Amino acid sequence: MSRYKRMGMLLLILPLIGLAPMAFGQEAAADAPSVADTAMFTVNNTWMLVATFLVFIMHLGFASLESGLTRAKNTVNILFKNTSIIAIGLLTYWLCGFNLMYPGFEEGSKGIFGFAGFLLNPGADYNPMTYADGAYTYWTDFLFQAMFAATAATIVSGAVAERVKLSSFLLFSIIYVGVVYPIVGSWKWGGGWLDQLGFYDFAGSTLVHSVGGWAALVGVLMLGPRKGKYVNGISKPIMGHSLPLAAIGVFLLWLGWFGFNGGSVLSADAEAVSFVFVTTSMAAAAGVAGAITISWIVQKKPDLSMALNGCLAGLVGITAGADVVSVNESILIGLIAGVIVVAAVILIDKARIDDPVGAISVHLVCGIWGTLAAGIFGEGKSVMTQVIGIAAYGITCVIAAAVIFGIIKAVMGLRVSEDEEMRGLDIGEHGMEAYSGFQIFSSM
Amino acid sequence: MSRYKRMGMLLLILPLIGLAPMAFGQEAAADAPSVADTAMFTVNNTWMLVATFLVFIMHLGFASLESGLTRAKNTVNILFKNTSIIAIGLLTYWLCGFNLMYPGFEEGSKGIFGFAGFLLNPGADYNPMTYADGAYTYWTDFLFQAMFAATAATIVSGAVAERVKLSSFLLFSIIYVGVVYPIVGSWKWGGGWLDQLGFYDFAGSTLVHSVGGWAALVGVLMLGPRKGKYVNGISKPIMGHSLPLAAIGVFLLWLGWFGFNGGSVLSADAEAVSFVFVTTSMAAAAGVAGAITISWIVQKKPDLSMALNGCLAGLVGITAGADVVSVNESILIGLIAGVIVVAAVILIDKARIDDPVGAISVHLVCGIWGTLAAGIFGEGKSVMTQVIGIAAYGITCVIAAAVIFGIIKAVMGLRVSEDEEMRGLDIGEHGMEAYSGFQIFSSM
Amino acid sequence: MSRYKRMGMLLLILPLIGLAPMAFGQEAAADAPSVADTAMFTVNNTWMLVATFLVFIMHLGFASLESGLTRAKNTVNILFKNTSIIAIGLLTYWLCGFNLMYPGFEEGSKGIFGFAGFLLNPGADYNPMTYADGAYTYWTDFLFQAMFAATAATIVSGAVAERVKLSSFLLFSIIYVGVVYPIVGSWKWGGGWLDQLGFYDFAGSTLVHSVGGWAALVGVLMLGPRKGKYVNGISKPIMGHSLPLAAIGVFLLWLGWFGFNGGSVLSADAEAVSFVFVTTSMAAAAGVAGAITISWIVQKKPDLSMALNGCLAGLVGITAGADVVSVNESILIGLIAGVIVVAAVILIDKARIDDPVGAISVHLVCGIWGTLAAGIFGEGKSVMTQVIGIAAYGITCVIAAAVIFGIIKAVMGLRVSEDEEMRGLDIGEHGMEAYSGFQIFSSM
Amino acid sequence: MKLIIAYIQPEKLNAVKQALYEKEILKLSITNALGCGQQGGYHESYRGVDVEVNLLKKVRLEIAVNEDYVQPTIDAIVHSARSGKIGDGKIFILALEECIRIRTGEKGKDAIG
Amino acid sequence: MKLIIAYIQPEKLNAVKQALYEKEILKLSITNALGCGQQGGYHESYRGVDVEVNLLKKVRLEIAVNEDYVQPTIDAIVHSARSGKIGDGKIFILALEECIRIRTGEKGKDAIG
Amino acid sequence: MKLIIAYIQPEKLNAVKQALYEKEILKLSITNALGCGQQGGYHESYRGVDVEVNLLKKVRLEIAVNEDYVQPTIDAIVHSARSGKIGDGKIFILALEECIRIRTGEKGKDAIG
Ligand SMILES: Nc1ncnc2c1ncn2[C@@H]1O[C@H](COP(=O)(O)OP(=O)(O)O)[C@@H](O)[C@H]1O
Ligand SMILES: Nc1ncnc2c1ncn2[C@@H]1O[C@H](COP(=O)(O)OP(=O)(O)O)[C@@H](O)[C@H]1O
Ligand SMILES: Nc1ncnc2c1ncn2[C@@H]1O[C@H](COP(=O)(O)OP(=O)(O)O)[C@@H](O)[C@H]1O
Repeated sequence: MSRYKRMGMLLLILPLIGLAPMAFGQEAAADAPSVADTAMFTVNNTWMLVATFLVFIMHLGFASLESGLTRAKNTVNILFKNTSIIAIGLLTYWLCGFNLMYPGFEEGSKGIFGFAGFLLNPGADYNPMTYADGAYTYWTDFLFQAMFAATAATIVSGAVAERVKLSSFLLFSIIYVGVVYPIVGSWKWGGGWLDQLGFYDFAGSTLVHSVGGWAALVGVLMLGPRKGKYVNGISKPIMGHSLPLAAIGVFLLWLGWFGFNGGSVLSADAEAVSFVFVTTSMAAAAGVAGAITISWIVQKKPDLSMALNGCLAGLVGITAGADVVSVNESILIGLIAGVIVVAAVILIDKARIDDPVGAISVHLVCGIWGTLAAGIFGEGKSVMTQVIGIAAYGITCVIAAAVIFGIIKAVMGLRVSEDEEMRGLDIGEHGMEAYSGFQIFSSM
Repeated sequence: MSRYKRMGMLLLILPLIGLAPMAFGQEAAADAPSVADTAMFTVNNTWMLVATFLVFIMHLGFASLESGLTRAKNTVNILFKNTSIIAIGLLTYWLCGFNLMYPGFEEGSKGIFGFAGFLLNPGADYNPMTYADGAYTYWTDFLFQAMFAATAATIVSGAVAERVKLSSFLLFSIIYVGVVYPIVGSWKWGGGWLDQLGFYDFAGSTLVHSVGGWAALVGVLMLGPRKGKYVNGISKPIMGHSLPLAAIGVFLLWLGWFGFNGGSVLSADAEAVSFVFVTTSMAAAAGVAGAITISWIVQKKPDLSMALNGCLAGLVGITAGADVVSVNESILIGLIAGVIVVAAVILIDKARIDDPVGAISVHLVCGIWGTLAAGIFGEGKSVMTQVIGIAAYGITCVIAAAVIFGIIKAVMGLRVSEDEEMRGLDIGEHGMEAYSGFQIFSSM
Repeated sequence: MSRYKRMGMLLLILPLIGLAPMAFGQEAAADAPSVADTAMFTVNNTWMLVATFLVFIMHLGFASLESGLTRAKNTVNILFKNTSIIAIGLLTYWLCGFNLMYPGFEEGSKGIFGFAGFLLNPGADYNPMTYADGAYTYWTDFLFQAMFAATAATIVSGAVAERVKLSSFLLFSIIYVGVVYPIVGSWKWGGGWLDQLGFYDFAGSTLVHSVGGWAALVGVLMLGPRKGKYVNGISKPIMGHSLPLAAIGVFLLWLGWFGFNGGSVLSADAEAVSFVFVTTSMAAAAGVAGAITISWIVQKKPDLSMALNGCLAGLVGITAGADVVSVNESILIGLIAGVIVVAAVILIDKARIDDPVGAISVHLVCGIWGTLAAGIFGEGKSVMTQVIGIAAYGITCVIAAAVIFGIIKAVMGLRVSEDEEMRGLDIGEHGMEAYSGFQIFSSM
Repeated sequence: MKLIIAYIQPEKLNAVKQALYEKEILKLSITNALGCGQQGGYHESYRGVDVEVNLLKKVRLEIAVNEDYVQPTIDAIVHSARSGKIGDGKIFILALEECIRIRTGEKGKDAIG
Repeated sequence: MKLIIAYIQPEKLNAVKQALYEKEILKLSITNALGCGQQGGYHESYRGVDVEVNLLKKVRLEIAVNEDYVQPTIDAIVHSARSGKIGDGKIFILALEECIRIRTGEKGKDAIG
Repeated sequence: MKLIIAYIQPEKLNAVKQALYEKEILKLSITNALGCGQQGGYHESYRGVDVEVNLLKKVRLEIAVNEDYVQPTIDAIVHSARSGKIGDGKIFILALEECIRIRTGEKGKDAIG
């Protein structure tokens, strides 16, 4: 199901599972909407608003997870980035992002780039109840999508943490979220060429998570590892300073995912939303189980950070196909994602790629897995098309991120000074401590 | 839009934006409500319940924010106050608050004071579907409003933190929330004189935030600054002990605001609620942007505590007019609020008014700004009337708070002993530590 | 109201309070559901999904509360357990739990044990809109119930914290949640013998909280107290390491309870759900008030940990009868629960039963009180039948837990070594610290 | 050269720093400590159980000084840290054999200040 | 007068305090420390990477005593802190030149107790 | 026997440990400290107010050594902890009268290592 739904000229493709929820699309244009139609419209919209605030709370989840998995001396910096990102996401999406992502490609358009103009504008003939065939208003549409946009930048934030220069990161985020994310997003959800090709990505394993993950990978490679991470060729773990904060983050992300996936049904359709709730939760549970099992075997000890990553891996993995796989398949997808993420964290570290929070493993690797899984298990989906989509996003995002990061690096630098890194970005960048009064061994 | 809606005798004024959501007010009284009517009623009520639990979670937001921005040695005390306040808010609102705030002023009443009796009583002829013209039940009405009530006291809590005597504060809260808040609230939302005058306050920039803010100001002035805050005329910053806790608080408050403002539509009307979601979020984002920009310029370093306050400033600022300003105006309102709050924090500190969490700057100053902004940008609103409303609330709340605090001060004292303050209220008032085992420099 | 609702052959008993919300049960079977019917169905299901994610977030609440009230050196272990439990709960419920709990007892069955087969299967003639008489889909049903299941194990987790062996605990949880909980649950909510007898437990004071509480009691007795808890016959308090975490936990649990109780209405029925919201909140508020008052009198100082327990006590207490008692009665129930929990914590400690988080006092003792209270205050309920139910659950759960714990103890041991306990389970079981870098007096 | 160790009440730290500063003793090191002394401790209570807390929070100062600074240092500390109540703390003086400034390698009296 | 510094296992703190108490040594100061010694450390693992933790948590005691209390103090500590396993800790004894009670200004032997 | 106390920059801890290790000084104890010295501190700002932070984080090492290890220890520390910038820290050397290994009761030189 694509997400193109603007301009009133496109039909909302009804959920594939379960019965068609509403048969009143035709009458909706009638003069006075009936109470029943209004009720149906209102419940659809209410659910989408609930989904919106659930996706919003994922930003707190990311903020908590990222700060929990990094050192106390960089906590203010991470919280600052996450607070900024949600503001950046909303403001750029309002400025241009929404209209870049849903340009309303004309019939016959190649579906690569379109722009419906700056700022919000529901249009002169805007009618809430026909806007998205009675599923939600223009405003809901904007805000739900805007909450998604900021997510991509947040993923980068965790991977480049503890060494990236604040101003450089913020600038990158503005451009990536404001321009790159919506343009590549339009290829599928905006009804562009990948959508026309039959590429499938229900809620964004690729469009959100991999898009963020690719940029994270590029950022990490251009920045290099944190000082003290690889000494004489040996990888030294740099422990997160608060696992309760990390756990709070993961639970909040799972909570938010009910809106992320459940809201991607784009209506309150009972059968579809509830089914997506089940596949999403079962994949998360299986991701936990998979990661615990494999990490217990490999590392001999049950590793909490792996269990938490396993949960996220399951969630990212199910995101592309949450509505087209069976419950049993969702468990399998989650289980595999949980195993993959453990392997990825270990291998990526072996490859001297320093990703403090495992963002690349979780969002990029499992995002790819999830997109493939939708092709493998989803009825009528093609693995080949999925691969094309994955590659298209990969190539574009890597190039885009490399160019943006490259220019920023050349012009203003990407990384804080070694001194600042040692002392912590909180004091270096912000002149402020996260835990004033607490005695903390900052040598670590 | 006023909020008077009880007694079945007042009409729910339909949201001003978008199409009228339901045209079945007339039939609602019919014997057997139709399925469509019931569905419409149920979705309205369900949304209001969701809004209710969102407002509830703001209390966790306040608890987190306030404890994060104060010292570790006073954390138990702050958590205790916040846990008590929600209990006090609900119990006093049940006892008398609800019936003081919505007394159902009779036609021709001056609309200054009314009381519909103690305890809850939906009335003999109570019919859920006609109670608020099919928007929600009596119970939803009570609980949604009760969750608001406790907010006012919480605002005071942060401002007087780290030195106020627990029992004195609790007593103040009981009286202020149980009596003052609902009586002044009735002037507008209860359909009283300010409502009749055309004063506009959509969700409580004045009725909730300023009412809390004025009491906070009075409390701070009567208590004096914390020991060590102003030494030889120089202001010494007293740093908050956990910025992650503060950030969690702000994100949860934003989350809660979806219910605070979104619920103030008083129905699930799709166009109105979603529009309010957008203005609320955009103002918050703009508040963050405004505060970051200005504080980066003035303080040279990007200040997280200012970014967080900017977010809340935007939210408080948009609260009065979230439904009557345009999206672009909401961004402007938020941006200005973000700038104002930075200036206010700095100036209030310069004036030797010691407000540990910035409650006065956020809730009072931006509450006033928001109320004015609704007059400036809201169609058909009058700035003059807004000023009258602001003044009326200011004068009444300052007098009421001064009298209550004054009597409490005379009878039982307001402030803990110097010794207790130095050692921390956690040990002094509660004989308990918040972070047992952690080594913390309590000299700070 | 019982919860048996599967197989399409049982009628959803309509909420007892307020008007009957839908009169379309008959037409639902018709070929094409009307828009109104679909709207009603969708809003019901949407509310149940919201309730589902609210119950989900209770698991974060438990994780926070339990880690906050125990020592820093065991935090990773507690978080690991809580992350595992939600996965275990969902996976076992999918494997067999759901079909054990709702086997669809046939007419004339004794209603003691039934099993509808492994895995999920909505059945060939599954029709979402008739499945539960238009209240929710099969998937919603499963997930809402599955979220409940994990709760029982979480309750045990807190009580046995700081000394139980991880693998033993996980094994216990799998069996208890996967087999015991659903079988005894079927006696009432599955329409079994206790339901037929007229036993009443609206949302699980007994079926969830006591079932968890009994196992907690057995676990604690079989494990013995933590080292250093009782020295020379004197009880030494072992303080929790983070009261902010504990407070976050309690607020999140209250939030989740809106779904726990509100969702147990099993439809979005406006009057019933909003009424349950009010009784639930008022009982929580009264629980806080009761616990604060009594603990202030007895302990001379206002004790935050007691205030938090009082809140939970009120919530557990109202759970059995939230829909059948009046608002005033709900306050009385909460108030008494708040007093009971303080007494229980003190007495259980006097009895040398070491329950680090007070799980037995909150969930078992107040669970019993709540079940009795539903009999005392609920119209048409019998205290005698309630006592029978309480006893039946008590005997069965104690035996089951004793057998499972006993076999595990014999085969693989229940408790970590003394050395591991002293050093902390985080290092012993996981080789990881929760607060890396922080200087913490681990001697405590 | 002497090494002066002082235990003081945490809330006196700023005053002591100020007093030392006035006597031009600008270098010192500080650690957190728990102290057990004449001061009785206080009672906490946690979940209904009474706790006797007899390890009280103190701040430990370590100050290396040349001989002629010993008395001024003691005076400054005693003066600024005294409240007259039990728990005010103690000063211990040890002989310091050598002092080396890491940055320059300087030794002895020159390295102290 | 001597200044006794002892590093012990954190879990022995209560036992040591108790043993000192019985010998009427009621005053002491405690800090947290990390120790590196014969005790090998242990292995943590974090996100798949093995960590050798060789800085173990210890508690550091500082006790100023008069000469006749030195032996009882040592005995009490050795007795109560010993488990026989590597890592039990060390006791160091330094000469203490002077001791001053901040509250009263008392000096020397009288100020110690 | 000597007791060597060194204050170093926290970020140098690993290098110092490594350097000591190479000279076979394997035992040491570490505490967190705040230091006030020539290093000026830095400015934080919090909610619009400027804060002069002049207590900087340092790590305090305590190393008991036999006479022949004193110089190697000092060399190792000076060498590895030096950055040439103000704030590098200090080393203090005290006479150590006695050393006791709690586990075995051994005393003196044998107990140190
Ligand atoms: N003999 C001692 N050895 C080590 N520390 C001591 C000694 N005497 C006092 N202290 C430290 O000084 C602090 C204050 O001592 P206390 O006896 O309470 O005060 P006062 O000397 O004013 O009576 C103690 O908490 C402890 O940290
Ligand atoms: N020479 C030393 N200098 C400083 N501290 C030491 C020294 N030797 C031991 N310690 C402290 O004593 C602790 C225990 O020492 P260790 O050698 O592990 O035990 P044991 O003496 O029982 O073999 C160490 O962790 C360290 O804190
Ligand atoms: N006289 C002293 N007494 C106690 N500690 C000192 C003394 N001098 C220096 N220190 C410690 O050494 C640290 C570094 O000292 P500083 O003077 O800043 O460096 P440098 O010696 O390189 O100029 C200080 O922060 C403090 O902890």
